[in-house]
Amino acid sequence: MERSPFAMWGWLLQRVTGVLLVIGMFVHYLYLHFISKGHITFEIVTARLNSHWWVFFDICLLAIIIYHAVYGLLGILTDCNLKPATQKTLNYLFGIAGILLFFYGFIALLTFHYKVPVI
Amino acid sequence: MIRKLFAFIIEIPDNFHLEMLCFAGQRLSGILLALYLFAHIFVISTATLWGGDAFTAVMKAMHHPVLIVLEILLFAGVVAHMLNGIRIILGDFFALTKAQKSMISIIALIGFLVVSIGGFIMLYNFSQFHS
Amino acid sequence: MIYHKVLVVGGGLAGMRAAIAVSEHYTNVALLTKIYPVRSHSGAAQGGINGALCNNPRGLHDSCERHGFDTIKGSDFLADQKASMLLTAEAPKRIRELEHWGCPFDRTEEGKIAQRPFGGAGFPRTCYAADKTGHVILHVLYEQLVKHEIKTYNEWMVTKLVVEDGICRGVIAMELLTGKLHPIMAEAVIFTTGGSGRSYGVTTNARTSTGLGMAIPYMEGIPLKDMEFVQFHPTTLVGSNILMTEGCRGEGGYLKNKLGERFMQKYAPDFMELAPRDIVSRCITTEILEGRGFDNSYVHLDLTHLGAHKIITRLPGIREICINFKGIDPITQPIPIQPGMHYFMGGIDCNIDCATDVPGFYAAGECACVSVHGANRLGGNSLLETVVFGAIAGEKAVKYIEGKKDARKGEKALNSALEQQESKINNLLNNQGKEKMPDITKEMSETMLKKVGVFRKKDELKAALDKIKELIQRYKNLGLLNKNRKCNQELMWALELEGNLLVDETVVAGALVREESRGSHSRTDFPKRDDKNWLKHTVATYSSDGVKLSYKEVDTSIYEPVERKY
Amino acid sequence: MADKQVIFKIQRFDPETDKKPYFKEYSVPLIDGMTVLEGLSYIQEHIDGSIAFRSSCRAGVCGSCGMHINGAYRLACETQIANLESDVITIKPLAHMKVLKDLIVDLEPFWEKYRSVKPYLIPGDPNPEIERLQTQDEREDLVGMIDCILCGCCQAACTMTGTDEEYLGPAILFKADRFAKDSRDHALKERINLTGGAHGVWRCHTIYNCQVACPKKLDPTGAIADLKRKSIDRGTRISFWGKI
Repeated sequence: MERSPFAMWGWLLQRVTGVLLVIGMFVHYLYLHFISKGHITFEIVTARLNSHWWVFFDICLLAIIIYHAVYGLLGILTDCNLKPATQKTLNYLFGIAGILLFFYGFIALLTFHYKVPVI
Repeated sequence: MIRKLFAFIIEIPDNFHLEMLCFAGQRLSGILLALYLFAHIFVISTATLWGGDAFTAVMKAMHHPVLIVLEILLFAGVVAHMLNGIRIILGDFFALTKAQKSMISIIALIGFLVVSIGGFIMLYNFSQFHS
Repeated sequence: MIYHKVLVVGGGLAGMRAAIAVSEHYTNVALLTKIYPVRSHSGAAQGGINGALCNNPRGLHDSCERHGFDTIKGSDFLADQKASMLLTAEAPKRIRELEHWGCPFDRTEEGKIAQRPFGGAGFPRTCYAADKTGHVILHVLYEQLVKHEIKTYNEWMVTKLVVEDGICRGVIAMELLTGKLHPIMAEAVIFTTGGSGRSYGVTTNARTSTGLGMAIPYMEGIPLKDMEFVQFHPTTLVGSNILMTEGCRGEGGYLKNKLGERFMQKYAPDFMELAPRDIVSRCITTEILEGRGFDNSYVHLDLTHLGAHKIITRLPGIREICINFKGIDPITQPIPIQPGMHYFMGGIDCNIDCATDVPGFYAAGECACVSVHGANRLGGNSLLETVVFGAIAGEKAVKYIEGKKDARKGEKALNSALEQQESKINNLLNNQGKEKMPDITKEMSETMLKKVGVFRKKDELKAALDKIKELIQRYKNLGLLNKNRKCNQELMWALELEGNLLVDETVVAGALVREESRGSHSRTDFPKRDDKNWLKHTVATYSSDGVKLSYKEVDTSIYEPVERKY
Repeated sequence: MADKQVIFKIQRFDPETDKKPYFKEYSVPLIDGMTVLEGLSYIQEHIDGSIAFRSSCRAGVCGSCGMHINGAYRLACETQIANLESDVITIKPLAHMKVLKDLIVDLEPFWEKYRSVKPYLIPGDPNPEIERLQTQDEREDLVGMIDCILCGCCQAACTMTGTDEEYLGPAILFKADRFAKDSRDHALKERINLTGGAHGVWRCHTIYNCQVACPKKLDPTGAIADLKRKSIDRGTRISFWGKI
């Protein structure tokens, strides 16, 4: 068997994103569920996302969590030891889906930052 | 294929111990949280798709006594997934595999405290708003 | 037909060492084993392997000659002295070779191999890896086997040795999972099948340590030597009779009787608990017989004064076994122990080259009797014997093949042997006899234990010989429960039972005639050693109506036999 | 009968005649201090000679008799029936391996994987005259690494060996780590290459099944984690600096 940098980096990043998510989710929950009260409105979110820092934080959190979720789901399929061709297709499929999802979320975030629908 | 996909649940009776249950819980909560994430992103994108008022309306509809319970369950799921993840990482990176049994008790304790305090605050916030 | 230059039968230490030695010359060598090589019972050896490395500060004046002398003295001067000297002279080389292959011995301060004191040895010279020495050496040799890419036949069992015109041509082997018989042609065959522990009910040996490996060549006319010398290990756990290593005493454990006395003081004041095994076994048995044992069946091995740290670092396996099998922790409680059958000093008669009278047939390890242990083996010498004589057997087999003119001969003999074995096994399976295997096994092991045990007496031996002869007759009416060929383990046990019975007959016959006490052979009616009449090897030859005994000179060219005192 | 009886519920399967594994029950008289292995051999000798299981040393050192007994992987020889505290003893063969007959499984893939990780010492220098020196501290690194008896319990307990047949598995990776930890071994690079593949250490999800199942109370999970750390150490250096 040859050492596989792909498998190693995938595995390692899953752990790194996991640790980052612990911090990220802590902030996310603290601010959005414990400090802010009542139901959320468009205005409350736009007020928060006026800050570049918050935009930066949310985008990072989005990227990290999408990697963690997509790699996690892909990992469950990888464990099944599929045919190499199928596995390769799945890798691409999940990769592309992850990137698309990130951009979708990214646009959704920018909507609040610019206070108008982007589309 | 199905057997392999759900091996983490099917094989629980053969390896019935806390560690295996933690693993199954980690996988199951992971799948559910991933699905929730996709729904979450979609709900937020209502602002992009239909404008700010639509977003506010959806958020208001979400503010429902049943959904607050689900939200607390979600919080519990996140905390469990997180703490168990920390346990796994500690084992792998800090050579603490021998201490994993005590780590399970520790994370169970921490998890219980965090979820009960967090859940209480969430309920409190909710009731404050409605009173 | 399967063909190999050299076929090694038996996958323990000696077998693997022989195969590795051969593979340095020929690649076409195979190892055939009834289980898997790493499952072999060599792995149960605990205490260590002897060699005069002089690494212990208390052993600086040790030498191979001293080791040789201790071995010969331990053997009660029945060992062939040149063979013993060869064994001990090769020891440092072989131990270091094991170390070079990766054997994780414990270390001294300077990083050399550590050595502990052992029974009957003048200096601490037993190299060890905690109390798992056999286990680690077994795995190291298997690793080398993998490295040398030696072909192994796992879960195959030899049922017959094929000898044509007095020359070894190969074997007939059964693939246990399918029950198929295969003829295997080989220029040289090396038997390393271990002892016949299952002959006795109370034994430290594995379920698979049966006498078939000795009985197969015996039935082909190759004699067995010194079979009456059966070593009883003094300390085996009561109940399951699992070995409690001599290392326990080497590390400073005490033997105590019911009154709490260290009774070894009476018998061997200089060596105390570290007297040779035959002596300690007799002392324990005497204590029990004279009513100073617990429940009239055991005494205590007390390790409690050693402290938790020493037990956990030096004897972890012992502690684990005590907890698993007896529910006691040696750190706080003494271990109940009794003597149990442990080792066959005798075996297939072979010379210093491990060669037998049949050209091409070699034997090494416990199943062979190069006569290095004589009448009693010292602890730690058996592992040494396996690696030293395993290597010698391999090298000599290679030399034999190189000097040989004909090759790939004997196909006809193999085929007719195959047919004969087929019909033998079919007969065994189709036999509607009334005799049940567990009954015969039980009666055999009880007879051997009670009548051919630590102490022996004329009339008991006579009764035992009659009993074994009767059992051999009854074996012919054996009816098995399982008539299927495939994966029939009952058939395997049945074939081995026959081997056990034949080996037992040689043990009892030899013991009955040898009217003296020497080493592990202790006759209550002849309590003295008798060098004038009995300083000779017993040679048992097979004949269809029982054992034929003859005698052979002992090589005493180096040391004059003297009285053995500890 | 006055004796106490225990029921052995044993999974039987003969691939030639049976379509599916089934359970068969045997009643065995209980003797004081009886182990599961003794019970099995009682059945083989007295009740049903066709039952097949592996056994050898009966002292827990050879590793032949690993099987699934009452909900956990154990060695039959060192499992006391009294300690199971149950009148019914359910026995299954090691999982994730092809059953050849009853409790006997095909271990050939296991040994194949064993051979694939070069499980032998690869020293960097030629053998010295005397032994290679190794301090007692360096020797201590091997405590708990040399005790593996290759019984296959961890291999069967591991969920990942079941889903990925090519996964090396805890027992094999444990063996690889035994040499990676040996101060005398100089082939760490090679060992990482052999175990750091997609079917190597990265397939391990730190489930701890192997650690729980090990009858010798060893820590294969820790060994795999050690290999992972070594692999990451090397892998990140190669990725960031091109070489070590």
